[in-house]
Parts: sequence; structure tokens; C-alpha cells
Amino acid sequence: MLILTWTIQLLAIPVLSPLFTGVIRKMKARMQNRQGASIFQPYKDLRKLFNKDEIISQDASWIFRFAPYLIFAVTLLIGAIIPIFSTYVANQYLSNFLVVVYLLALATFFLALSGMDAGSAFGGFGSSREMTIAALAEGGIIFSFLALAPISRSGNLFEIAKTISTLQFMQFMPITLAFAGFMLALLAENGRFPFDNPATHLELTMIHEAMILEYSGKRLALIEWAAANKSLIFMALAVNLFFPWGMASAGDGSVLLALLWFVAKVSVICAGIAFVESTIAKFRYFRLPDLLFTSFILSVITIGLITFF
Amino acid sequence: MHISRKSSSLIYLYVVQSVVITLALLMLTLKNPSWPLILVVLVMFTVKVLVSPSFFFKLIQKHQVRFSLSSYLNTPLTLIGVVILTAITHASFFRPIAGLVSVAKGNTLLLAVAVILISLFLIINRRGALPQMLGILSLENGIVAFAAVAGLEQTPGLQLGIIFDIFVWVVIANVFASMIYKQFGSLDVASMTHLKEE
Amino acid sequence: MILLSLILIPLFSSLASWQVKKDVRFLGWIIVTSSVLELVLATAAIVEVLTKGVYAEGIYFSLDALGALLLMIVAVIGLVAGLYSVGYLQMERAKGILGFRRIRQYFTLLHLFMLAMFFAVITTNPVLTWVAIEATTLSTAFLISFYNKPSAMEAAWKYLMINSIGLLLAFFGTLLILSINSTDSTRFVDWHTLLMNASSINPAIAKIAFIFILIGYGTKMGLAPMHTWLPDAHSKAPVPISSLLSGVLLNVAFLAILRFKLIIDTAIGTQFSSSLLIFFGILSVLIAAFMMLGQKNYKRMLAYSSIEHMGVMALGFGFGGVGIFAALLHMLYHSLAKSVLFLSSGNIFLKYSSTKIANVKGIFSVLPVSGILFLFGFLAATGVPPFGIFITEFYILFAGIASHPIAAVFLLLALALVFVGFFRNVAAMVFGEAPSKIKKGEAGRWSTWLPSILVIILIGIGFYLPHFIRTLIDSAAKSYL
Amino acid sequence: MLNFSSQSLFFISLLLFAVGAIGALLLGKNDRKANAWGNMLGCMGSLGGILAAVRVLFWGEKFSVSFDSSFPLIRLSFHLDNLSAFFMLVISLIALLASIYALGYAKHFFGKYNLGTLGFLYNLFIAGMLLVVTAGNAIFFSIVWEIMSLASYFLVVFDRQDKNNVKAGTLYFVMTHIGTAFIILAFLLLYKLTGSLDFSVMKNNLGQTPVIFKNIVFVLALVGFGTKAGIIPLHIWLPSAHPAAPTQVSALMSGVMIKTGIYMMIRIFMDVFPGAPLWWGLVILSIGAVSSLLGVLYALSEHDIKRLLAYHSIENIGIILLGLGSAMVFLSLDMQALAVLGLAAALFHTLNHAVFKSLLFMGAGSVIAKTHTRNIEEYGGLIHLMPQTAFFFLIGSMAISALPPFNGFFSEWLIFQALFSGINSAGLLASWVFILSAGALAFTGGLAAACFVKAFGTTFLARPRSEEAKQAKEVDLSLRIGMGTLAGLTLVLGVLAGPICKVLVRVAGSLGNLQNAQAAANFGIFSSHLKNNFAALSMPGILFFLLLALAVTFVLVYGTTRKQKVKIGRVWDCGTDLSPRMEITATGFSRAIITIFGGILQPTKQTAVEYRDADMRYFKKTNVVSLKTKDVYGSYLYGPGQKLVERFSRYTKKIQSGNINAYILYIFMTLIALIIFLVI
Repeated sequence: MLILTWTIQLLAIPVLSPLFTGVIRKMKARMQNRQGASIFQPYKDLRKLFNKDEIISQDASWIFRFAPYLIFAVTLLIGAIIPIFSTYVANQYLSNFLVVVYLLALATFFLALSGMDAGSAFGGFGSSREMTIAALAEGGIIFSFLALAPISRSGNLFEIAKTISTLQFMQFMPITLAFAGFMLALLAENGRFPFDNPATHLELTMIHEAMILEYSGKRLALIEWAAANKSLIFMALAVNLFFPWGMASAGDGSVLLALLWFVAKVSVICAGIAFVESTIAKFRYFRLPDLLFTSFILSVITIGLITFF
Repeated sequence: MHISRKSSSLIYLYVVQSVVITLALLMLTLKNPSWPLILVVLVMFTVKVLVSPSFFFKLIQKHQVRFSLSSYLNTPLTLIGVVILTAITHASFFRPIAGLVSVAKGNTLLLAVAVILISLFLIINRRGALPQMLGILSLENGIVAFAAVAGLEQTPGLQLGIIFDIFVWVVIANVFASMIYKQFGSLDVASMTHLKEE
Repeated sequence: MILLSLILIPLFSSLASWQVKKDVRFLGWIIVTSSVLELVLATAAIVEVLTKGVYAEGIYFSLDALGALLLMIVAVIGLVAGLYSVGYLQMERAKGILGFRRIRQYFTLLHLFMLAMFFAVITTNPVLTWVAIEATTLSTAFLISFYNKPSAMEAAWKYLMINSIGLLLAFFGTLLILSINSTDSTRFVDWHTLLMNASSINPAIAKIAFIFILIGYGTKMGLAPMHTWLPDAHSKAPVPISSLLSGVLLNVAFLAILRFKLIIDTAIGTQFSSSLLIFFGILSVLIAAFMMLGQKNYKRMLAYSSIEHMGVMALGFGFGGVGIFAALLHMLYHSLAKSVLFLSSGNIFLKYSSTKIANVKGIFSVLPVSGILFLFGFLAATGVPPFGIFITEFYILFAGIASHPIAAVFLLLALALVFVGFFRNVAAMVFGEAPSKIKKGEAGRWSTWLPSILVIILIGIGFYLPHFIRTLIDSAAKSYL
Repeated sequence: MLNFSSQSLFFISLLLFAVGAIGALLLGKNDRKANAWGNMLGCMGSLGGILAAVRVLFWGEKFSVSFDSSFPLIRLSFHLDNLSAFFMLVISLIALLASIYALGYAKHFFGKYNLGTLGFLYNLFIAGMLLVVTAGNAIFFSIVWEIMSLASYFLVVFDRQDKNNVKAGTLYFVMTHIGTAFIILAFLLLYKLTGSLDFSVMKNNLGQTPVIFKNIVFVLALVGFGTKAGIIPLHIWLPSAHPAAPTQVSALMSGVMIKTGIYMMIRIFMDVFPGAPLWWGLVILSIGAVSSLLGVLYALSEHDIKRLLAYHSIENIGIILLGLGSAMVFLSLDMQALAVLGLAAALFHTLNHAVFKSLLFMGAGSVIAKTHTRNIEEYGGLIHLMPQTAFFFLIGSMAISALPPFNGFFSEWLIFQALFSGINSAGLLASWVFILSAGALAFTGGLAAACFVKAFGTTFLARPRSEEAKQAKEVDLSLRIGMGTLAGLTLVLGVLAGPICKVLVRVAGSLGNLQNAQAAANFGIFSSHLKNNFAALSMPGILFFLLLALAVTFVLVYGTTRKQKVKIGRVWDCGTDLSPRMEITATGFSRAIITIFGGILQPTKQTAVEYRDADMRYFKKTNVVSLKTKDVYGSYLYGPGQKLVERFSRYTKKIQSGNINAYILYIFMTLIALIIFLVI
């Protein structure tokens, strides 16, 4: 049973992530009165890309070739150390929230480097924007976790999930603030509205796409997949840390139920994202810092509320 | 000395001052006469009354500085300054000095101190090189007078040494004065302000 | 006969120099031999002092530890300055600035100057000390006006007038002190007897007397605000003379003050004299510090640094305790450092023929050795380790924080300020591009090895203080504790 | 050599440095020999230092000897306890690698400068640092402190052809000397309070002194040592002085010398002072937060690579101070365990920063040696020409950006834990200080990453931006050995963080009130976790699983896409030819962040446009845009102070008016005034 749950834990993120990307796209399409592609389209895209030849810039160095593997590997690792459907597969030595944050930073670091490596103008400003936003988002992420940590007297994500699920309503209220902050960071980190437009290649607006412009074939596939993983990771954290209800606390049948819960909760988040993306416009680049600082401040306020009341 | 504007009269006043002091010394020595002391007095007389004035007169003739230059304060202010200084010496500050000798001599002693301060004031107040030199000499006179009155004069040898110093000083000062005249075309020392911080 | 011959040698050599007929080398030989002899004799005398404690010759000459220290400084710096003068004047003669007769006059007066200083140190009688110090004024007046330029005349005149006045005041103070044994005025008095019956003096008179003495000799020593003559004289005199003035003469004046301080202290306690010394010390240090900031003429800058160091020594004695030891040691270090600075600045002056800091650039590229020497001299003078002045200043602060904390803080502030002002100018001088017209290369070996030896000595006694110096200073300081 | 006692090893290493210094000076004429001699002896001396430190740390051979000097009050007392040993280890380690690096690096000074002088100053500098961390007596300390500063000053102005170096040196020497003045004042006060100049005696006598004096001493010492450590706003000398020196010296100054300031802060605030008041720690925390955040921001606005690294030193000093500050707070709250934790974190970050900062400086130096410029904008594409240097620099960048699995990550993680535990366990004010410090640290990490993406990207990636960059070649072996070893160390220190922290806990536990206090965390070889189970971390785990994931990815991808071909083509260039000017510039890269933080950085922009047709102003010929950041400290803090002093000195100079009557008047007035004063 344990082996089973572990395999699920390890595979959940990479397996499910394209699905939720598709789900979001579908929902957006529907909200915009379009038919939209099937929710399994991302899988097809990945397969297509893996089967294509690829072209690599003559100016690019080994970093350009190596980065996609590392980025994907990092998302795999993170996927293994965060709570997805259960609170008992805790591995206490890695699932510390700082580890997650800094592993993500590692991925971003190499993504930005590979963006600069090819030496095209787009890659450069893409990395610049990406690093700017990542740097500013980091405070928000760490602090939204930090808002939860004191409650559960632990920085271990599984512990957090465990304790939050047992909270009373009144204790729970301040956490919603932190959740808002975390959502802002989520949108920023995954290149979603109002920070970035994942569906465009218009140089004025694109951030993530600009960096990976030079990629093709399997490396592009890896990066796209890693991006999908990342967004699912964030959504998983969002649902499992802030609303950790219905998670399996023992390795029995409840696991399946928990998985369903997980899918359901993430779909809600997806709906939210889709709603945001089809209702508001992308912000001007220099207004984004305000949002990011807002997310930081929200979390700080939460901490204040929790520590002093 | 403060008031007189005429160089020669300045010198004459100095001579008079010196004469008075040497006479005073002579009196003291004649109380218990001893040749070395008398010799000292004679030397002093020659230096102060005969030699140095003659130097100064030569200086005057050589450079036709018959009238020494103006002072900073005008005459009445100068006089007031003198009065104040005398007052200070007779005020409580220098009382203890008067205690050195009998009450009778006390005032003369303080007078000597006053002379010292007044000649300092003279040096500060006058712009000419000549008055300054004379001021220093009269300052020295004042000290000698003080020593005489307070009965602090030294052994003849020492006194000779001191007088010799004064003599050399007079010589050097005169040489300098004439050099300065050569260089600056006047004896107005207050115009020598090239060496300063800018 | 050692001390007596210390008087006679310079006297004769001065006369001899006066008789020399148009052979500069001969003058050179005289100064070399005489100053070497003087150094030897001084060493002998110091050895005597180390063995006996006090070494007296008749009633007229005697030498105690303090005097021995001064004697050492006078002899050493005198030797160095003498040797340097030979080469320096040769250069100036070669440049056609000087004729033979001027050089002869220079050496004659130099001998007299040395004579006066030796006399001031070893005589036993206050009045004779006064006579001797007055004599230094007279003998140096012409040395300061040596170049006969208007500015030199001005400097010399100010020097003469201000110092004469100061010394006359000091004389007055001396007389007041002598009133101690007014009973038999004609007997020959010496420091020792004065000290013996110091207690008999009327305190009020003692105070007045000390004020006069401090102001009088303080003028000669260059304590602010009586220092005004000093920058002019130092900047206009020939370099060796400047080094003698600030390296030795100021200390001799200080010696006179110290002798009287001892008497006054035994009469009325240290409180009074200490507070006066602290007052003048702080004033000198602060004024010097602010004057050195943005100073435009490097010889004037060195002069102000002398004022600052005199202030530091005064403070050392004012603070008492270990400060006294430090002040005496400081005197030694300062004399050496200052002559290093002046001699190397002499080389700089010979090369650049300007004392304006603005005209002196890139010494390192033009005069590599002199540049380094100048830099070392600066480090030594501002008390940067491994040079000893750091230690002495630390001691003085150390004594100050115990007795007068506020004064100590002011001192520290002033020292930092001095460093800043001094350092900016030095950096501006030694680095940078040298003016194109100046050709590289030292003036000659003599111009560098003399200060080099001094620097080596400085570093040496900065690391290890020889035992005999320690004992000298200890026994000199003991009498003030 | 291993069976010598730590004491003899210590003196042997000092002796070796002395021999190296003198020998180099004597060999001065012959560049090659002088260089070899100086650096070889430097290596051996550093080895001796390492061994001595190791014997103290692991064999526990502490010693404290003192010799009388010929001066009263001064005792040459050497005191080597755990703390000193730790810093000695750091210094010697970096010195060893820097010397190896210098063997090859100093070649380009041949014939230009006297290598003998360089060797002399270099050895003197290292010996000075070792003495600073081992001196046990205040006067002796001040002396060696000044000697260290002096040597480093001469090293800064060693390349004296360049005016800027001289200016930098002047500023540095002035600042450090003023700092020393503060330090000496602090020592004097300590003497007044304790009646001794020996640190050990001070420690024992300081118990019942009034707190106000302690506070004065604290402020004085903070200013004095903070100047050397380069805390904001006393840092102004640092960014100009560190780049000016030869690279091995920059590495030492930036990596190690500024740590001597940290060492003395720990020594005085944690060891000598028993019970420090709370606000000291809070002040240190706030200074740390400000320094780290502003330091990284200034670094972002730099495009001189060495200045950039220098600003990162300020940032990391700030991070170290965060650890130290939290330790002090915990100490004053009497939470020994947490205090030990914070201090250990600070010490570990000290070690880490020393390693990766010197690595980065050496990398930068290698690049400069090949491209003859310090301007990042003229690099580019160097990863193709100097691959190994690029690799080492990349490692260093990842380490300083606190990316796992390198050492920087663990120390920042530890400091984070210290700050987090502070949030819950202190009073209201303290908690807020802790929260904001944690926030500063969080942002610092992200910004540092951004800054090093910029630095590495513009330097090594894409196409060369200048002719020099095109001509660059890989550097000599000795340089690569130096950098390679350090690069390896960053990983090793990261993986072995647990055991190392065990030792550091022992070091921290040997201080002042922390005597044999237990740390609030268990450090193991495989994992370290806080006692209160708040957090746990396994560095080897991270490394292992990361590699595992990588391997899996590789295998799978390779397995699935064996047959797909990889073509090398040109970048998509929108139809034009790509020129280096199309790449993003370092300035452009960090422009966004600078604009966002414009309120703090106060960026200035000057545009100089030249038109082909002056009357129409339609076709631009050239359009020069120069972006700078305003020197806030110069214009608001130091400038006014300097003006004030100078005005005062102008007034003072009026005394010297040149009028002799006035001069005599001074004497006269002084006389009268004193006599009147006497009677009243």
C-alpha cells in the first residue's frame, strides 16, 4: 500500500499537470464563448514536441542544453516533497517550505540563464522581467508559508496541512489573507494574468514565452511540461496548505477519495484562474510590483494577526 | 612713548627711561659698593643710554624715517588703554607681587609691572618697526627696574650676560630693520602680511 | 670636562668656519668633525648619567636624566642636520642660489646655534638657560632670513619680535621664581637649590610666575596661540634649519618649562600647572589640526604638525601618570620623524623648487626613495604603527581617559583630523603624474641615506625600545610623578 | 608537521609569512623569483595557520601566551580559543587558495611594478589578519589592526598608475583610520571600566558596570568595527577600495578582511559583555536588514564587475549580522540554545561567504586579466572561450544566490530559522524587527539571484560584445586550481553542512554566557533539524534526489527521443543580422528593478542626443544614455559633514592673518586673561 501511495505521490504532479493546463484553457474558452480544445490537448502537444527534431542556436552553450533537464528534474523533486493527497507520506527532511521555494528559485535561475544564452533580444528582456518578478514574488511566497508555520509550530508542509485541517473557524479567518497573498504570488510565478499572458507572443507583454523562444523539440517539451508541473505544484500547495480538507491521513481506501478531493479542489482553483484571466486585462509591467508587495504585506499582516492575537 | 609720533623723540624718551633706571641701579649699588656691580652699571649705561640710541639715530638718518608710522588706536583711546593697564596692575591681580617687598616699595614695584604691560601695549599698538623695537627695549627696562626694586638682581656675571644679549639683540634688530627697509621701502611692519593662511 | 668641551667645540668650530677662505669643502669638514665629536661627547655624558644618575661639572654645568635625553636629541639631530646641510648647500650653490660667503655665514651661525642649545641643556642656572635660549633666537634669526627674499625677511622679523617678547615675559617669570631666595640675591642659584627651597615660595607669586614662564617659553615652544611665528619661520628657513628648529629647539624650550614645572609643582602641587598645560595642549592640537586641513604649502603643514606634537607632549605632562613617560618618549620619536620629513621635503624642494603642494605631483615616479621616506615620515608623524608615536599617543590618551576624559576625547578627535588633513596632502603629493619638465632621479646618495638611517632607527625603536632610553625616560619621568 | 602543537604551528606560520615578506622584498629586483617566493611562502604560512586552527578546533589545543615588550603596559599576548581558531581557519584557507591563484595571476604585473613590494605587503597583510584574530590585548590588537589596514591600503594603491585607485585608497585609509579612532576610544572606555586591557580580564571585571557606559562602548565599537565590516552607511570606502586592489587581494579583502570586523563584534558583544541589553541585538538586526537589502540593490545597479561583487560583500555582511543580531537578542532574552543557533548560523555564513566571494572575485579577476576591462557591458560569450572559469563562476553565483545544494543555501536557511524562532519568542517590538529582517532576507535572496543571472549572463553567455572579449583565452593552471578548489568547497561545505555546524556550535558554545550551552538544533551528517521540530533539512538528501531526478529525466528523455536529430542553426533574427548590440545589456537587465526601487536608489538618467540634421532634428546620429544611481551618502551624510569641518578650518585660518601686531596681541590677551582667570 505504502509503495502504491508513494508512486502516486511521485507521479501525481508530472502526470496530472498537463491535464490541468488543458482544464484551465478549456474553462477560459468556455467563459469566452469558444469551444476550446479538449482538456487532453496538452498531452498531445507534448507528444508532438518530443517527436520533433530540434534546432539549437550556434551561440548557445551547454547551459542552454542542460537547463530544460534541470528545470524538469527540479519540478519532479518538488512534486515528490509536497502534500498532494495525503498528510502521512511526510518526508520530514526535504518538505520544508524554504526548500520548495529555493528549489523553485534554482529552476528560475537556470530558465533565465538559458533565456539569455541564445543571445536574442527577446530572451534577454524575458529573463530580466522573469527575474524581477521572481525576486519580488519570493518574499510573498515565503511569508504566506510563514504565516501558516507558527500555527502548526512547524515549517514542514505536511505538518502544516495536518494542523490547518483541524483549525476552528475563528483561527482560520486570518489565513485567508495569507491565501490571497499566495494566490497573487501563484499568478506571478506561473506567468498568469495579470502578470503575463501565457497565450501570446507579443513582445510587449510576454515574459515566460520570451525566454523559451529559442527552444524547440524535446527541450521545449520539457520546459512546457515543467511549467505545467510548476503551476500544478502551486495550485496543490494552495489547496493543500490553506484548505487541507479531505486529505488521506492513512494508507487505506481514503487515498482514492483524497485524490478525488484533490482534483476537485484544484479544478476550483483552475476555475478561479480562468475567471481572472477572462475578466481582467494584463497589468502594465511597472504596476506588477505593487501587486507583489501587496501579497507580501498581506502575509505580513496575517503573521501579525496570528502571532499577537 | 605712546603719544609721541616723532621717531627721535621716541628714542629720547627711551634714553630718559634708561637713564632713570641706571641711576636707580647706581643708587642700589652704592648702598654696598663693589666694583663688579659698578662695572655692571657702567656697562648697562653704555649699552642702554649711549650705544643703542646711537644705533637708532643712525637708522633714522639712513632711512629718513623721522616720523614713525601711525598707531591703531588714536591718542585718547591709547591713553585710556594705558590707564586701564595701570589699573589692572594695581588691582588685586598683581597684589601678591607687591608682597615681595616692603609696603613702601610696593607701589614702585607695581609701577614696574605697569611699565612692562604698557610697553607690550605699545608694541601691539604701533605699526612701525622702530617703536616696536623701542617697546621691547622698554619692556626689558621695566623688567630690570622690577628686578632692581624687588632686589632680585643677579650676580655680575649673569647681568653682564643679560646685557650682552640685549646688546646683540639691538644690533641684530637694527640690521633687520634696515634690511626690511631695503626690501619693503618702509618700516611699516603691519604691511608685512604676505605670510598667512589663505 | 665633557660638558665644558661640548660648549667649546661648537664655539671654536664657529670661529674656525668664520676664518675659512673660499673653500666650501673645508667648511664641510669642520661641521662633520665637530658634530661627530659632539655626538661622541654627548654619548659619553649620557653614559655618565646612566651610571651616576646626575653628572655635574663644577657648579655651572650638570646633566640629569631629562637633560641627557635632550642632549641626545640635540646631538643626533644636530649631526644629521649638519651632514645634510653640506650636500644641500652644495646643491644650492650649484644652482647658483648661494655664494661662498653666504655658506660660510650659514655654517658659522649653525655652530653658534648648536652651542646655544647645548648650553641651554647643560647649564644649571635658570637665568643662563634664559640667556642661552635668547641666544638661539638671535643666532637663528639670520638663518631664517637666509635667502634674503622679502618673505624670508618677514618671517625672520616676526620670529625675532615675537620670540623676544615671549622670552622677556619668561625672564620676568624667572625673576619672580628667583624671588624664592631673595635673601642673598647675589649668590649663584641653580635649579637644584631652587627646588630645595621651593616650598618657601608664596603660592600666588608662584602661579603668576608660572603663567609668565609658560607663555614666554611657550612662545618659543610653539604652543597656540603663541605659535604664530612658527609656520612662517619653518617654511622660510633652509631645510636643515627647519628640522633643527622643530626637531630640537622646541624641545629645548619645553625643557625650560619642565624644569620650572617641577619647582612649581613642589611648591603648590601639580594641579595648577597640569590644568594650564592641558589648556594650551588642547588649544594647540585643535588649532594645528584645523590649520592642516586643506593646507596648501607642505613646509607650513610640517610646521603645524610640530605645533600639534608640542601640544600632545604638553597634554602628556598635563595628564600625568604614564602620560609623562609617553610625552618624553614622544619627544624623541617626534624629533626623528620630523627631521625625516623635513630632510625628504628638502629633496622634494630641490627637485620641484616649490613649496606649494599644488605644484608637487608624482613624487614616487620622480624621487622614488625620497617619496617613500616622506611617506614613512608622514606615517611616523601621524602615529601609524609600526611607528612608536602610535604607542605614545595611545599612552597619552590612556592617561587622559583616566584623569581628564573630555580632554582625551578632544585629543583623539584632533588626532584623527590631523591624520585626514595630512594624509590628503601627502597622497596628493606622492601619487599622480609628475610635471613633464622635471627630470627623474635623486639629488644624490647623501640626500637619501641620511633620512633612511633615521627611518630605520625609528622603526627599530618603534619595535624595541633600547634599555638605556627606557631607564633615562623612566628616571626623568619619576621626578614628575 | 602534524605532530606540532597548535602553538608552535601558529608561530611557525607567522615566521613563514615573515620570511616570505622579507625574502620577496630582497628578491624585489627579479619579478619572477619574487612572485614565486612571496606566494609560495604565503601558501606554506597559510597551511601552518590551517593546521594550527584545526588542532585547536578538533584537538582542543587552545593556548594563550604573552611576552613582555620593551614598552610599559604592552604585552604581546596571543590568545587562540575556538572563535579565534575558526576565523584563523577561514583566513588561512582563503589565503592559501589566493596565494595559489596569485602565482599565475601576478604575472601580468611583471615589468610594470615591483613584485617584491607586492609579495612583502601581501604576506604582511595575511599575517596582520591572523594577528588581529589572535591578539588578546587591546593595545596589541590596535597595533596589528593598524598594520593590517596599512598593508591593505598599500595593496589598494599598488596599481598606482590609475588615479581612481589612489582616490579609493585615500578614502579607504581615511575611513578605516577614523574607525580605528572609535575603536581606541571604546578600548579606553573599557579600560576605564575594567582597569585592564586584556580581553580576558575585561570579560571578568565587566560584570557590575553601569549600563550607560556599556551602551557608549557598544556604539563606539559598532561604528569602529562596522566601518571595517562595511555596514551601511559606513560602507562608502568598500565598493571603491576592494576593486582597486590586485585580484587575490580583493578576494582576501572582500572574503576575509571585512570579517575581522565581524570577529571583533562577536568577541566584544557576545564574549566580553556578559548581559547585553535587548536593543543592541535589535540595532544589529536592523543594520543587518538594511545592509543586506541595500547592498544587493546597489549591486544590481553596478556594471563594473568587481564593484558589483564588492556590493554583494556588503549584502552578505548584512546577512551575517542578521544571524549575529538574532543571537544577541536571544542572549539578552536568556535563550542560550537559540543564541547558539543564531551565532552558529552567522559563523557558517561567514565561512561560506568567504569561500564563494573569493571564488567569484577570482573568476572576475581571470576575466579581467583576459579582457582588460572591468565593465560587464564589454564581455559576453566568454563561456565558449574560457569554459572552466565560466563553470567555476557559475558555481559561485549559485552559491551566493543561496541555491541548493550549495553552501550558501544552508547558512541562509539556518539564519531564516533563527529569525523565525525570534518572531514567536520575543516581545512585540522585537517580533516586528524579526519579521521585517526575515522579509529583508527573503527579498535579498531573490534579488541576489537576479543580480547574478545578470552578472553571469552578460559576462559569459551569448555573443562577445567587444573585441577584447573575442580575443579572450582560458587562464593559466594555477588560477584554475585556485578557483576549482573553491568551487569544490562550495559544494562540499553545502553537503557536509551538518557536521560543520556541529563544530560551529562548539565554537559558539565557548563564548561568554553561552558556556557549554546546547544548540536549539541537532546537526547530523545526513540531516539537521531544530529541537522544536520546527524545521529539518538534509543537504545530502537534496543533492542525491536532485541528481536522481536529473538522471531519471535524462534516461527517459533519451530513451524516448533517441532518433530525433539536433541541428545547430542561427538564432531567429527577424531577418536582420544579429549584432552584439541586440543582446540585453547589464544595465538594461537590472533597469526594471532599479526603477521599482527608484525611491531608494535614486537613479539618474542623462541623455545626449546628436542629430545628423541639426535643424530638422529628425535623424539621430548618436544617442548616448547614461544611467547612474545618486550617491545618497555622499550628498546627504558625508558631504555636509566635510563642508562643516572645512568651513570651521577656514575660520581657524583667520588666526594666521599675517599681522604681527595681532600676533603679539594674542600673547598679550592670553597673559591678561590667564592672570585674571587665576585670581577669579
